[in-house]
Amino acid sequence: MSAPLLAARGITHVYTGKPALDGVDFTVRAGEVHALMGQNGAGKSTLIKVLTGVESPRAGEMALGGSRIVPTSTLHAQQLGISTVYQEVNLCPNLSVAENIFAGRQPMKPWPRGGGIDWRTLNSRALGLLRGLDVDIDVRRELGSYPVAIQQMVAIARAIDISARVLILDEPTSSLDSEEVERLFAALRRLRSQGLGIVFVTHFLDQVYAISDRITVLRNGKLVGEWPVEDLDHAALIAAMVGRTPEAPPVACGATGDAPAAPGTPVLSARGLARRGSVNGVNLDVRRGEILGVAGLLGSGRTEVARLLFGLDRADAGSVAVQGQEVVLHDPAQAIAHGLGFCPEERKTEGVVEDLSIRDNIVLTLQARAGLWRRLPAAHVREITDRLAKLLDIRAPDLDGTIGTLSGGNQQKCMIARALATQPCLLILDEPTRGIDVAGKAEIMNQLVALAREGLAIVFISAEIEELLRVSTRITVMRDRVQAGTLAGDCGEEAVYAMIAAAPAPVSP
Amino acid sequence: MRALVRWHLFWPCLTLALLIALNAVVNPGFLAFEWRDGHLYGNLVDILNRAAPLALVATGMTLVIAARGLDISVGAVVAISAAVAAVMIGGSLSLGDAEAVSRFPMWLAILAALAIALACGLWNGALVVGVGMQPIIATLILMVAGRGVAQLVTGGQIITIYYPPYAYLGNGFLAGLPFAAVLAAAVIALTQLLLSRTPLGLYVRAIGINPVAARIAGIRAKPITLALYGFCGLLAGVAGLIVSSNVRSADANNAGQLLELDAILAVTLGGTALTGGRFSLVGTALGALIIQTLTTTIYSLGVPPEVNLVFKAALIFIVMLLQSPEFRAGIVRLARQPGA
Amino acid sequence: SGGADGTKSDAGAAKPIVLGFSQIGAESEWRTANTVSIQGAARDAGITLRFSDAQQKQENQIKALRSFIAQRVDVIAFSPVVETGWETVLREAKTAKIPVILTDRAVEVSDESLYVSFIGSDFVEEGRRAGRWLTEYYSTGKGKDFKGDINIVELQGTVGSAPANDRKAGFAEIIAADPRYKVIRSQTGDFTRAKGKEVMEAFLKAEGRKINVLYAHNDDMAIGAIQAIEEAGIKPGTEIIIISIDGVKGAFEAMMAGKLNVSVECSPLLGPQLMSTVKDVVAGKQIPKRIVTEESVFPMETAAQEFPKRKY
Amino acid sequence: MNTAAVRILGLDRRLVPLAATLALFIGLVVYGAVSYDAFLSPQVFLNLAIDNSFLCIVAIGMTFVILTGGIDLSVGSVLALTTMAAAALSKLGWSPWILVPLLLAGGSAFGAIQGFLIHRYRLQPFIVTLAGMFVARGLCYLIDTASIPISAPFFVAMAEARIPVGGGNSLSSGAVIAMITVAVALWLAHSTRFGRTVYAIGGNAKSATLMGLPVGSALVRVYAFSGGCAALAGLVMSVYMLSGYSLHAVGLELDAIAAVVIGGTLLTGGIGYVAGTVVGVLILGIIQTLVIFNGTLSSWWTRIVIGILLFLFCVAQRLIEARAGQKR
Ligand SMILES: Nc1ncnc2c1ncn2[C@@H]1O[C@H](COP(=O)(O)OP(=O)(O)OP(=O)(O)O)[C@@H](O)[C@H]1O
Ligand SMILES: Nc1ncnc2c1ncn2[C@@H]1O[C@H](COP(=O)(O)OP(=O)(O)OP(=O)(O)O)[C@@H](O)[C@H]1O
Ligand SMILES: [Mg+2]
Ligand SMILES: [Mg+2]
Repeated sequence: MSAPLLAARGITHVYTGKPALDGVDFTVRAGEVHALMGQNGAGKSTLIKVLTGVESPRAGEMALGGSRIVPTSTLHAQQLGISTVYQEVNLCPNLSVAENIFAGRQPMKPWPRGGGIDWRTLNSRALGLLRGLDVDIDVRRELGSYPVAIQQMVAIARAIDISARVLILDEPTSSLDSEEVERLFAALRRLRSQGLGIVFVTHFLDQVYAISDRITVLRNGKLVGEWPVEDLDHAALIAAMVGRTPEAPPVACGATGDAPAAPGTPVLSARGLARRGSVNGVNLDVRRGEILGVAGLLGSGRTEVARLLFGLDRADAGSVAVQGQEVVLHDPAQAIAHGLGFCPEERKTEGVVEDLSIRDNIVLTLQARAGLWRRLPAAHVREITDRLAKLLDIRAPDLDGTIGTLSGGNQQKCMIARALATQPCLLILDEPTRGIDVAGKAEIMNQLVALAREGLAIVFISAEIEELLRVSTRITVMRDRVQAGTLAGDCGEEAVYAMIAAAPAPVSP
Repeated sequence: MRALVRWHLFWPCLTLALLIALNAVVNPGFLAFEWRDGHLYGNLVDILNRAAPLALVATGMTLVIAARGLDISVGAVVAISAAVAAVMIGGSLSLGDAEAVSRFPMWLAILAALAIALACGLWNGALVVGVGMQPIIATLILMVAGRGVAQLVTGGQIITIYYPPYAYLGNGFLAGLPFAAVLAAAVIALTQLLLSRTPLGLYVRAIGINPVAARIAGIRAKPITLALYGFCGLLAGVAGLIVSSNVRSADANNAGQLLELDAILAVTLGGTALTGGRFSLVGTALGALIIQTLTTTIYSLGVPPEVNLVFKAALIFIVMLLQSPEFRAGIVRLARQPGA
Repeated sequence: SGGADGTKSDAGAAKPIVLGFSQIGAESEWRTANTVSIQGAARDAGITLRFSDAQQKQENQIKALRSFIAQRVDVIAFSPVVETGWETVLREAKTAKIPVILTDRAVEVSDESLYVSFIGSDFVEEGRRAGRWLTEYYSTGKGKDFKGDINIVELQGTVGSAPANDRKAGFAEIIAADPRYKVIRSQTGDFTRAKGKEVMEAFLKAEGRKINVLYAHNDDMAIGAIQAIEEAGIKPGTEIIIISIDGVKGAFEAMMAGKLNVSVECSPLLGPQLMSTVKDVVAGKQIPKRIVTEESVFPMETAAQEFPKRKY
Repeated sequence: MNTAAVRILGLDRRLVPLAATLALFIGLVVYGAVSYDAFLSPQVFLNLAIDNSFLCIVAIGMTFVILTGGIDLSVGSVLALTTMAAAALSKLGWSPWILVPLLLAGGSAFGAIQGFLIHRYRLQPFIVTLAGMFVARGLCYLIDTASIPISAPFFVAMAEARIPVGGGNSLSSGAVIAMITVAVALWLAHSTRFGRTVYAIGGNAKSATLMGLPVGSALVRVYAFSGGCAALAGLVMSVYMLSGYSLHAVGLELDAIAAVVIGGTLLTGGIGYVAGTVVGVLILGIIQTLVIFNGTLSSWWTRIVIGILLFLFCVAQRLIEARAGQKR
């Protein structure tokens, strides 16, 4: 057993009111992957911020390799040997991918060759690094032009390349699909064997068991315990996080249960929807009570379909009909007026309005639909937000506080709440469960199925095939920005994977 | 007490109080009021009166800034509105028997001036929203050309307004208080009411904080932003009327000169972030009062003109640092250290 | 392609003279009258005028002069924003053999031959005249019975500008002779009515009826200040003696109403003088280095009879 | 036409605004050449470089500040203060070998203090540099309200130095200094870690901090650089005018900001080019030249025409950009 690499003792941190961390001990050993687990708002991200000097704790101390440290900033932590990927993608969208990876540590040309940054080396090293993670992109393009999943991979590449002693990853896999996760794990195993201590936060339990050696569980800012991974099975882990033995496993099931409620005219139907440089020829029909899953690999164009359907981007060709009426969608406001609801993929840039209160954030779309002059009565707002917060289990000390003070998962729940608040006839959800904990995810799935049973039509985009299969009535598959085909909801994992992989599958209408 | 210190307007209020106290110490008559000819007379009344145009302009500016914009053309719009009103009212010198004649009815002149100011604001908004220019450049165009337009209207002359009723706007008194100040207060109060009773305030903040998210949430940012620029222009127009009425003349070249800087300064002193989102109209009004009190302080202390700017800068530095939580924390730490 | 030449080109069948003129800006009525006078005179004299407005910036004036040199105009004239900083560009003009005439303000150069002539007034002298009128008023004029200190407040022009510096200096020079004259407050009013009024308001609040005399560096500030004085319930022109400089129409109106005591003239009507000088220069005649404009002092008693003659 | 050019030249999409601006500049030149006889003479263009050298230097410094998402309103006053100090001190007989480094250091220190306040106490750049503007202008008045001629041999020699560029035409020392500054700035922006950190801060300051970039020190250095540029521009102007004057360069900060923004830099930071700023300066200069060449405009029409030209230019720029963006 190796001596602790990074040890934190009695960390207490208070934002306002209730402590976010309360006397937490945390130890990382060299050559281990240490999973940091807990429900949304348990304090994982806060602990990481304290460890890396972003927040200074009210009490407690830290030691790295036996000597006491007081990190004062990310830069300082990096110099000490702690490299971090924070929860939301924290990179600069205006810089190229390669620059983001090497910002602050660019390779320099020697003076005889003029000094300055060696762009060629920089780009080729970035390319190599990303290829190692099986991401093959133009590293000279701005980061902002890539979807979150790619950005997440870039952030990981950056952190990995800063060959530090401790590597901290806060929910790095929330947007990744299984293949990327596998590649990431391969890289992590390599680093582990080199003796790094790796801290890994995720809400996917199978990932925990796939890679970690040790698990620390937090609950409500307190340490629950630390276990070698062998000593804590699935059920015990959930019990430790939730604080009670979980009830019967979640039973969400859309397709395999009842048949779709109303066959009639589709709530939404798209014909030949296309946009240059984006997706091509998408045909969709979503009926009342139906959950249409959208599957596909990273960058396959799922998000772009959702954006076209919601009027966020203008389609070059094709038509969209809502309730049988053809409509022109040039602005999200129009889509909302037609009864569509949307939960965007990138909550940080496209969803959350940071300085507004949680309540305002939740009712924002509902309010916007009411027009410029009519303000929703305060009592009404309170009633709606209270109900949704309870329904989705949003854990906030005060719903009148700003949404920026919520943990990542709780912010995501607010985004779902915002979409639900309008009581749309069609709901488009792009990776709605990103960063939501196990219990919350099951709960949300159940809610969606229940809503569908009441007659709501849902377009559900997710990177997790399993999740899709669990709730979808039908699944449409995107491949290389073209619709590859549509499958029945009970087709089974293999069929979906087969269609996702380039194998030309028969196209069913 | 703690809640009071946390209140976001605490520091602007304290600053204003300190400035007034400084004046009162140096000049004991500073706080004195007098009832003269049916109205209040005194330094504080002057400050209110003088701050009115700035407060109006800064109110419009606050909203534009809150929605991630900027309007540096307000000074030019003040000049245009003043010029239009002056040229339309005009009148001629009449010695002795003050015969009140104006070229056009006064209400028409005022309406015309305000309509043109509104149009100027909408023009700015159209460039920003419709053409997609950066706000500073869009309004720079009007800032440069607008003063030229004003001079074109006046023919480069200072147009003196001989029509006595017009002087009421900038010199008159309502219920003993300067009419301009009452007008500004009313405008600010109404705007505040409008923003809090309708969802407009929420929309403006959302647009300012995260325009992308606001659009996805279904807020129609374009018409709102356009309206904000229009409103800003309109208020600059009102300020133009007050300024021209106050000196009974329109000076196209100098009216509202550098007003945009003062307005932005007032906005910042009031705690509004120039990056958009968070804003406070009352804060802005306080900011305008602080700036005017500062100017008056300079006059009443008898600061020599060469030192004016350094003095003003020193006070601004003190005000800013006081408002910075980091600075206050630093001071507290310094104060604790020797004791501990 | 000089499209807009003069209508009358009786100056000869040859090409009309091209004059490049760089004006400071249009910051005041006075300046506008100056511009109008020059443009009108050029038209009457059949001289093609290339006019450029510098918007108060010396950089722009230098740019304009350079551009005139590049365009090879016959004569360059300009009203300098400030006295210094012209050496280099004037040398360039000299190299290009283009004669330069200064109007309204002089420049400070090491070599007098860089310009042919200076037409205009003398700001220091204007300040002196204002001072002299005041001392006369209190020694031999209406105020000779006044006892005690004479408290003066001064409204300065824009800080750093040449007229403000010079008018302050000239006035101070004269009143320094008698210790009774005390400048108790002096603040800038930026040459505008609005600032003049604002500053005067503050003076009145601070000093009240102690103020005997107001000296304003231009008429506009005086006009603004008069309003402030009236609003304070004091009679301008009698309870407070008011002196200002320029002699614009507004000042005459105030004088006729008995609210302004005197305005020292500073004539902007340099156009005709400038054009005849330009013609002489082109004709190769000998020119005096300094051409002083005729200016007088207008006390309020003469205002009514002078008023109809005023052009600006 | 422009989109075709983009495709043919294989331009980076991010360079489209820059290319558009340059194309429009050439358009303005052609317009001038068609309208006015003497317009196409080489000296007209050299004058563009000579007369705008200090604006160019100031705008370069401003570019870095704006790239971080900040603004520096103090530059015009710092420039004026430098001319005053140069004039006053050289009158006292100070050697230029001491004076020049001293003034450059002074300007940088002035900027660094502003940067420190902005970073350390989280003050808004606008208000800090506005106060800085008042301080510097106020210090000018304290030195002297009148203008001070400069007759020190070093400055005179610099002023008279002309770098021949053939055909009897020449450049001033100031123009050459401006060009060197541009070269240095290009290198700083695109080839140093400092420059890239500046871009990163503008992209997202919070992210830059979380990426472990030295945000604080970069901010201080950016404002110091801007202050240094202003001081350098002040020296260039001292040479150009051979005088120090407290009212020099009033409003220059706005021209500089306009040049930067016209050059395609976003005021919100993170996106823009030093080269764009140079084109922006040239655009402002050529507009001014066009107006002067016209020679028939009254004072107010001068303003209106400048406004109209700016308007036409910006609209054209936006249209080209929008079209290029669509067809990427
Ligand atoms: N900036 C902040 N201000 C105030 N409170 C905060 C802030 N950030 C987090 N909190 C609170 O601290 C607690 C812990 O949040 P933290 O982000 O650490 O949770 P987490 O375990 O990372 O959850 P998730 O899985 O949702 O990311 C939460 O109750 C949250 O509301
Ligand atoms: N490997 C890649 N190479 C180049 N571009 C990519 C790649 N992956 C994604 N993109 C970019 O992503 C866009 C399509 O992404 P979109 O967000 O629609 O995909 P998605 O299926 O929603 O994937 P995800 O949400 O998992 O990132 C395209 O415009 C493309 O430019
Ligand atoms: Mg978290
Ligand atoms: Mg996606």
